Amino acid sequence: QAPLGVGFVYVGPIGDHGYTWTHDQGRLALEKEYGAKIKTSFIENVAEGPDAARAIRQLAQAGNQLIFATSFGFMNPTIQVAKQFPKIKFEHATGYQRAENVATYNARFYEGRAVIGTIAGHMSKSGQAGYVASFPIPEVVMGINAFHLAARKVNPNFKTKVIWASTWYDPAKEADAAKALIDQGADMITQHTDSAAPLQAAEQRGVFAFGQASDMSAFAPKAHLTAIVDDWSGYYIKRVKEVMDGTWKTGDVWGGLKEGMVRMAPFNPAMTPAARAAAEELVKGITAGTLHPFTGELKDQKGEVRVKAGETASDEILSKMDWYVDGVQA
Amino acid sequence: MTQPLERNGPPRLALAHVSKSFPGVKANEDISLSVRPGEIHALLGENGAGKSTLVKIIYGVQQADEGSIAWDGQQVSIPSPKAARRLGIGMVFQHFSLFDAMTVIENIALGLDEAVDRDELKRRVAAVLDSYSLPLDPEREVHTLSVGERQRIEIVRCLLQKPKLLIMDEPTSVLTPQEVERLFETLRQIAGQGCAILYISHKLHEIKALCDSATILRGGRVVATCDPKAETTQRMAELMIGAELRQIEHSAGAGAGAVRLSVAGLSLAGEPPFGTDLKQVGFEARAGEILGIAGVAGNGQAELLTALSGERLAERNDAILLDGKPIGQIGAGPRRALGLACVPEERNGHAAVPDFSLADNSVLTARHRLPLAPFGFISQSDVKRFSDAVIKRFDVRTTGTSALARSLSGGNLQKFIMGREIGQQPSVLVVSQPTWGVDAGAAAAIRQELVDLAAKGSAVVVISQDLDELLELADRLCVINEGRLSVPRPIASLSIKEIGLMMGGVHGTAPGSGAAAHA
Amino acid sequence: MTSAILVSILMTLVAASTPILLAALGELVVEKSGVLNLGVEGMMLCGAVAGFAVAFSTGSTGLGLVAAAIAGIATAMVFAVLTLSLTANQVATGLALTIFGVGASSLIGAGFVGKTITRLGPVFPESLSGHPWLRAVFGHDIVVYLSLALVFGVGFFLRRTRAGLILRAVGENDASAHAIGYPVIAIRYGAIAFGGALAGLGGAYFSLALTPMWADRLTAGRGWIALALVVFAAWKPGRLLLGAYLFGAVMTLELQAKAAGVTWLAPELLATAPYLATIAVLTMMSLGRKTGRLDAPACLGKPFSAS
Amino acid sequence: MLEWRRRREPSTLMLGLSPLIAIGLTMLIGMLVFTAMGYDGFHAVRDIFLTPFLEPQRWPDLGVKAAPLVMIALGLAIGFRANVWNIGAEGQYVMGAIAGTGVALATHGMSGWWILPAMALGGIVGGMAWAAMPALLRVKLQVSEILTSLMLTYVAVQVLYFLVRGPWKDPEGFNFPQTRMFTADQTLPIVIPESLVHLGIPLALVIAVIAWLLMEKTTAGYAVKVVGLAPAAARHGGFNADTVTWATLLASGGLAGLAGLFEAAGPFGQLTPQFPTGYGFTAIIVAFLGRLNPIGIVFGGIVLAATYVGGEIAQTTVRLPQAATGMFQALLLFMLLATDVLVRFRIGWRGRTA
Ligand SMILES: Nc1ncnc2c1ncn2[C@@H]1O[C@H](COP(=O)(O)OP(=O)(O)OP(=O)(O)O)[C@@H](O)[C@H]1O
Ligand SMILES: Nc1ncnc2c1ncn2[C@@H]1O[C@H](COP(=O)(O)OP(=O)(O)OP(=O)(O)O)[C@@H](O)[C@H]1O
Ligand SMILES: [Mg+2]
Ligand SMILES: [Mg+2]
Repeated sequence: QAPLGVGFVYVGPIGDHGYTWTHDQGRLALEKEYGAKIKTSFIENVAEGPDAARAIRQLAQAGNQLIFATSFGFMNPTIQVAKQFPKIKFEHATGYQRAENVATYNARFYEGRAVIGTIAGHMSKSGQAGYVASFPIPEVVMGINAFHLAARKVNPNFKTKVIWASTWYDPAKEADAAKALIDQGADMITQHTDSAAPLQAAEQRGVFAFGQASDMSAFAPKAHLTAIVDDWSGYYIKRVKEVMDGTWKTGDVWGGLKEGMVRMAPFNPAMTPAARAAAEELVKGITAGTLHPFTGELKDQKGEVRVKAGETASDEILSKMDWYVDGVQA
Repeated sequence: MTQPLERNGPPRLALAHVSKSFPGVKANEDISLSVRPGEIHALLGENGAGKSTLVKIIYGVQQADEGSIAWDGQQVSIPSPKAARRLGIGMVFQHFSLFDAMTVIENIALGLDEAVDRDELKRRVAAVLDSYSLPLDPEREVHTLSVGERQRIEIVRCLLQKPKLLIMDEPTSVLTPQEVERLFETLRQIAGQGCAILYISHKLHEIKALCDSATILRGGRVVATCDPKAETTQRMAELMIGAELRQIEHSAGAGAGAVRLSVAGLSLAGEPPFGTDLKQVGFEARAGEILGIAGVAGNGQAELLTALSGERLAERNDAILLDGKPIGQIGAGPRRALGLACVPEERNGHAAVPDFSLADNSVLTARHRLPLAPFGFISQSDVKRFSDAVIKRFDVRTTGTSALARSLSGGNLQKFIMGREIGQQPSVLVVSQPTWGVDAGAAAAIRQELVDLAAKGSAVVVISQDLDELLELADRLCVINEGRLSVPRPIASLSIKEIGLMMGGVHGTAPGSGAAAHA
Repeated sequence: MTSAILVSILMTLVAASTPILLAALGELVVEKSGVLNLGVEGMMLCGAVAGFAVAFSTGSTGLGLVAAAIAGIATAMVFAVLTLSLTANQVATGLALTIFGVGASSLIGAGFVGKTITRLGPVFPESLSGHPWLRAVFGHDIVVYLSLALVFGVGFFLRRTRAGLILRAVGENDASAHAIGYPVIAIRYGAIAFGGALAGLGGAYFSLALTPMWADRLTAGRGWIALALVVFAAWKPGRLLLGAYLFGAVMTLELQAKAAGVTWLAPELLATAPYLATIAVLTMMSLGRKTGRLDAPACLGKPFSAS
Repeated sequence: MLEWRRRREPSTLMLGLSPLIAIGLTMLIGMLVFTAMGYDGFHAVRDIFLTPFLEPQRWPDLGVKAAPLVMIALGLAIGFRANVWNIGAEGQYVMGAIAGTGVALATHGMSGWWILPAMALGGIVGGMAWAAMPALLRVKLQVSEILTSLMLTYVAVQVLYFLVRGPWKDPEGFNFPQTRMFTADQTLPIVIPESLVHLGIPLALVIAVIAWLLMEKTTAGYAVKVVGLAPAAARHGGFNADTVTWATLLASGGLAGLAGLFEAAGPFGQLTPQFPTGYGFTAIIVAFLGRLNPIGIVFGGIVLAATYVGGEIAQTTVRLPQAATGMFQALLLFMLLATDVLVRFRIGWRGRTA
C-alpha cells in the first residue's frame, strides 16, 4: 500500500527556531511514529496570501491526503483550495473557518502565559515585567493579559510594560527592546516575538526571562526560567492515525496544557521554591480544569467589566480580545 | 629664436621605422624622426594622420608593432607612461587628466610617480611656478580655474619631473591668444634649458612662430620634413593634405536680403561652474548671407549656441526675433518648427546620440519641421527615407541608416548632422565649428553646402575658431570675446590683423599670413 | 534616571550603531572610488553567517570576525567581477547581491539554527569598567573600538595619504586617473574588497555580539540604512560616525520611549521615523548644498572600461 | 591570451541569445552547486526551470505570479532607460493597494460596474503619489531617487500595518489585522471560468504591448531613451529631462500602484499585513531579465514566476530549501548581467590584428 502523503505549509523558514520550527518538529515526530507508512513533505517560507493558495494546491495535486496549513493567514486559501479537493483533509492552525474537509486547531498558549506570569510575580524584585510584543492581535493581547493577571495574583502591584516591536522577527531590535525594558526597571523579560534575542539580552543583563515556542535555555542558561513550548506532535500523530483509520472528522481543537499541545520547559533551578510550587500548582489546576486564567471579575482599563465575577472568559471573548486588563502598560 | 641647438652628440629621441596598426587602420607606418635637445619639433598632419598615436607610443601609452626607439643614443623600450617618465619624458595630453573637485596641489601630486611630502611638494611647485613666472594658486579647486590655468597644472606636473623631452598634443586649441603667448614663452624657456619639445598642432602660423623643425604625416606615413620658418603655411597645408585645396564657389547674386534672425540685448548667465556669461549680445543675419562669429574657445560660443537653439531660454521673448517673430522664450522644438536650426560643435552626445542609429538621430532634430512623427508616432519609413536622402546627398560613408552614430568617423558623422539640418531647409542655420575634426575634402563639401543654403535665401551663422574658414565663407564677420559680441563688419573691409585685434589679443604675426591656407 | 541607566542606554546605543557604522564606512570607501554597491545587506548576511559558523566551530569569536571579513570580501568579489571586469550595471548587480546573500546565508546557516556561542565580550577587564561611567568608556567589545579606529583611519587615509588621494581621484575622474597611469580597475577591486570586509564585520557583529546566534535574515535590513547613511554623511567619515550614532540613538530612544510608556503615537507610525528622517536629511543637505556641485564622487555608479 | 574587444555596434544576435545563455549557465551552475551541497541537483534544476512549463495545471500559477511582476517591471524599465532608478516600486505597489482599498472600503455596501474602475484609478493615483515624492526631490533638489524611493517603501509598509490594525480593521474579523473581504463588484473578474486567471493577467499583456509601442514607436519613448543615453543631445532635440523624470517616475509608480490594486482586488481579495511580498524588488530583476524591453519583460516575468513555482515543487520533490530559490534568482541575474558583456564585447585573442 502506498504511504499516506502528509503535507505541511509553513509561514517561516524551518530554521527560524520559533513557530515554524515547532511545527516542523511535529512533522518529524510523525515520521518517527509512522516511518514508511507515511511520506511527509513541506513548503517553507510561504507568504500568507495567494502564494499560500498555490503552495497548498500544489501539495494537494502532489497526492497528499492530509495537509496542515500552519499559519493564520492561510485561512482563506485553505478554504478555497479545500473546495477543489473535497477528498483531501485539511487542517488549519489558529483560524476560525471550517468546512467538511477543513478542521481547525490551535493551542491555548495563554495557559502557559499564566504559568510564567505566576513565576514572574514570585521572582520579580522590582515588581515589573517587560513584554516584547509583536503586533496587537488577539493572540498576543490574550497572552499579555493572562501573564499580567497571573502575576497580579501574586503581587497586586505588579506592572507589565509592553513594547510593540512592530515585527515578528528582528533579533537586534527585539534585543534592544528587552534592554530598554530592563533599563526602565523590568527584571523579568518575556516575549511574543520569534527570536531568542530578548533572552540573550536578559542573560547579558543578569535578569530572568522566558522562552517562546520552544525550550530556549541553550541561548540563555541562567536567565531562562522556563518556556512555553508548542508541541504539535501529539495532535499531528492523532490526526494522521484518524485519516489512516478513516475516522477523521472536521472539528475545532483548542488544546492546552491538558492536551499536551502546550508544555512548560524544565524549570530553572534558580527558581525559588515558592515560585516553583505556585507554577506547578497552576499547571496542575489548569490541566485538571479547576483553574482558568481568565476568571472574573475582569475589568478593562476603562473600568468596564468584561468578565463577571465568578465566570470564566468564553472562547469567543478570548479569540476576539482587544482590551487590556488594568495595570498593563501597552 | 636663439635656442642653443646641440648639433653634436646623439639626438635626444630617435624613432626608426615605427609602425602601429588598429583593426582596419594603419595609424603609423614606417615612421622615423629625431629630436635634439633644445629643439622644438612640430608634428603636422590632418585628423587621423597618426600624430597622437605616434606620441602615445613615445609616452608608453601604446606599444609599436614594429620599429625601435633610441633615447640619447641608447635603444630603449617604453612599456608604460611610468617608464617614459623615468626616462625624462613628459606629456600634456589633448584632453587634460585633471580632477575637478580637487585642489591644484592634489592634482599635481597625482601626476607624480613618487609620494612627495606635502610641504616639500608645495615648495617645489612654488619654485617651478616662480622660475617660469606662471601664475597659479596651489590651493584652488580645479573647477574654479580657466582652461589656460588648467593646462598650467599639466605643464607643472611635467616640469616637476625635470623632463628632457616634453610632448604637447594640440595644446593651444582651447587657449585664448594671451594664454597662447604665455605658453609659447614658457615653452621657449624650457627649450632654452635644453629640453626637447615635440609639438602637435593644426595651427600652422603657430608652428611657424614656435618650431624649429617639422615632420609632416599623412595617412600614417612621413610625407615631408621641413623648416617651418622657411615654408609658407599654404605649402605646409598642401603637404599635409597631399593635394591642392579646392576653392569654394560663391554663386553670383547672393546678397543680403531681409533680416531673418535678429538678436538684441541677449544676456545669459554661463552655466556653472565653467560657463561664460553672455553680455548684451546683438546681431542681425540676413537672407542670403553668411555671418561669421570668430573667437577663441570659451568666450561664450557654447552659451550663444544654446541660447539661439532654445536649449536655454532668454530672459526676454524679444531678445531673439526669427523673421520678426519673438522666440526668445520658446523652446528648442518650436524654434526648429519655425525654421531655426542649430548645430553645436560637440557631435557625439550633443548634436547626435552615439548609441542611436542614424535614422533615430534624424528624429532628434528633424521631427519638428518634417512630418516624421505625426501625432507623436514615429513613421519609420519617412525617417528612413529622409536619412537615406541625407546620406546620399552628403556622401556620408556608412553601412546605412541603421548604423550607430558612434560607428561613424568624426567627419562622416559631421556630414550627416549638417545634412540633417540643411535637409530641413531652415530659414536660419546657426552652426558651430562646422568642419572641426573633418578632413579637407569633406570640409570643402560642407562649406559648399553652407554657401548654397545661403544662396537659396536662408541666413547662415557660422561660429568658428578657424579664422581661415571664416574668411573663406563669411560675408560679414564679428568677434565674440568674454561673452561680448563686436559689431559685424563686411569681410572685405577687414584684415586678419584687425580681426586678431578684435579677438582681444595678437593672433599670430607671421609674415604672409594674408595668404593663409584654406585648411 | 540614574547614571547606571544612562550608561546602559548609551551602551545599547553604541552597540546598535556599530554594525551600521562599519558597513557604511566600507561603503563610503567603495563609493569614494566611484562604485555604488547596493549589496551591503547581502554582504553583511554572508559575514554574519560565516562569522557565526566559524566562531561556533572553533569556539573563537576572534576567528569568527576574521572569517566574517573574508566572507564579506568573497561576496564583494562577485560584485566586483561583474561590475568591474564585465562592466555590468552596478544597481542591478548590487540588488542581485543582496538577494544572493539572503539565500546563501540561509543555506549555509541552516545547520547552525538554535545554537549559540559565548558573546563577544568587553576588551578590558571588569576592574576597569566597574563604575558606570568607566564602563561607558572601557566596557565595549573590540569591534566597537575597531570601528572607531577605522573611522579615524579611513578619514586619515582619504585626507592625508597618497593612496587615499589616488582612490579619491579614481572616483572623481576615472578616465583621467587611467590616463595618468593609475590602475582604475585594480584600485576599485581593492575598495570593493575593503567594503566587503567591513560589511562582513558589521554583519558578524549581529551574530557574534548583539544576538549571538544564527537565524535567517539576522541583519533585518540594516544594510540599507548603511547605504543611506553614506549619503547622509556626504561621504565624510566624521559625519558618518555622527550619523551612525544618531541613527542608533533614534532606534534606541524609540524603544526607551515605548518602555517608558509613551503610547500616544501608533507604533507603526513611530516606526516610520528613521526612514522619514533619512529623507528629510537628504533633502536638507541638498538645500544647503553650494551651487551646482554635488558632494558625491563624480563617477559614482558609472561603468568604466579601459578600452 | 583571451581579451574582451569592444564591438563597434551591439550585437543583435547576442541581444537575443544572451538571456538563453544566461539561463543555460544558471541551470548548469545550479546543478553543480546543489549536487555539491548534497541535493539532487539534476532534479532540482529540472523542477525549477522545466516542470512549471510542462505541467498545464501550473500555467495559471505562472500567470498569477508573473502578472504583477510584469506590470511593475514595465514601469521600472521605462524609468531605467531614462536613468531614473526607482527601486521603491514595492512602496508604490503597497500604496496603490492602500489607495484602491480605500475606494473599496468607501464604496462598501454599494454596487455597480464603476466601483472596480474607481478602485483601479485609486491604485494608479496612490502609486503615482508615492512616486511623486522621489520625482519632486530629484527634479528640484537632485536628491537621489534610489534612496528616497527605497525609504518610502518602509513608510508605505508601516502605513499599511497601521491601517489594517487600526482604522481599517474588519469589524467582523475577530480583531485580526485585515480589512473586510472585497465584494464581488470590488473583485477582479476571472477571465477563464473555474481557473485563477483573473483580468489582471491579460491586462498585463496589453500593457506590455502598449509599453512596447510607446517605447519603440512614439516620440515619448524616444524622449525617454534619448534622455537616458545622452542628456545634452536630448536638450538639443527639445526634450526636457525633468519632464521625462517626472513622467517615468509617475508611470512606474502608477503601474506599480495598479499592480498592487490588482493583487489586492484579485488573489488577496482584501488587505492584510502580509500584502507586501517583495514584488517591487523582484520586478527589478524581471526588468533586467527582459533587457528593459517590454516584450522581453513578459518572458522575464514568466521565467521568474517559474523559479518561484518551481522552487516550491523542488521543495516537495527533492527537499531543496526555499533559500535555494533566492540563490537561483540571484544566480540568474548574475549570469544575465555577466552575459550582457557579450552584447557589447566579443572575445578575441590578444595580439596583432592588422
Ligand atoms: N585605440 C584605437 N583603436 C582603433 N583605432 C584607433 C585608435 N586610436 C587611433 N585610431 C585610429 O588611428 C588613426 C590615427 O589616429 P590618431 O589619433 O593618431 O590621429 P591624429 O593625427 O592624432 O588625429 P587628430 O588630429 O584628430 O588628433 C585614426 O584613423 C584613428 O581612428
Ligand atoms: N577604438 C576604436 N575601435 C574601432 N574603430 C575605431 C576606433 N576608433 C576609431 N575607429 C575607427 O577608425 C576610423 C577613424 O576614426 P576617427 O574618429 O579618428 O576618424 P577621423 O580620422 O577623424 O575621420 P574623419 O577624417 O572622417 O574625421 C573610423 O572608421 C572609426 O570608426
Ligand atoms: Mg580624428
Ligand atoms: Mg590627435
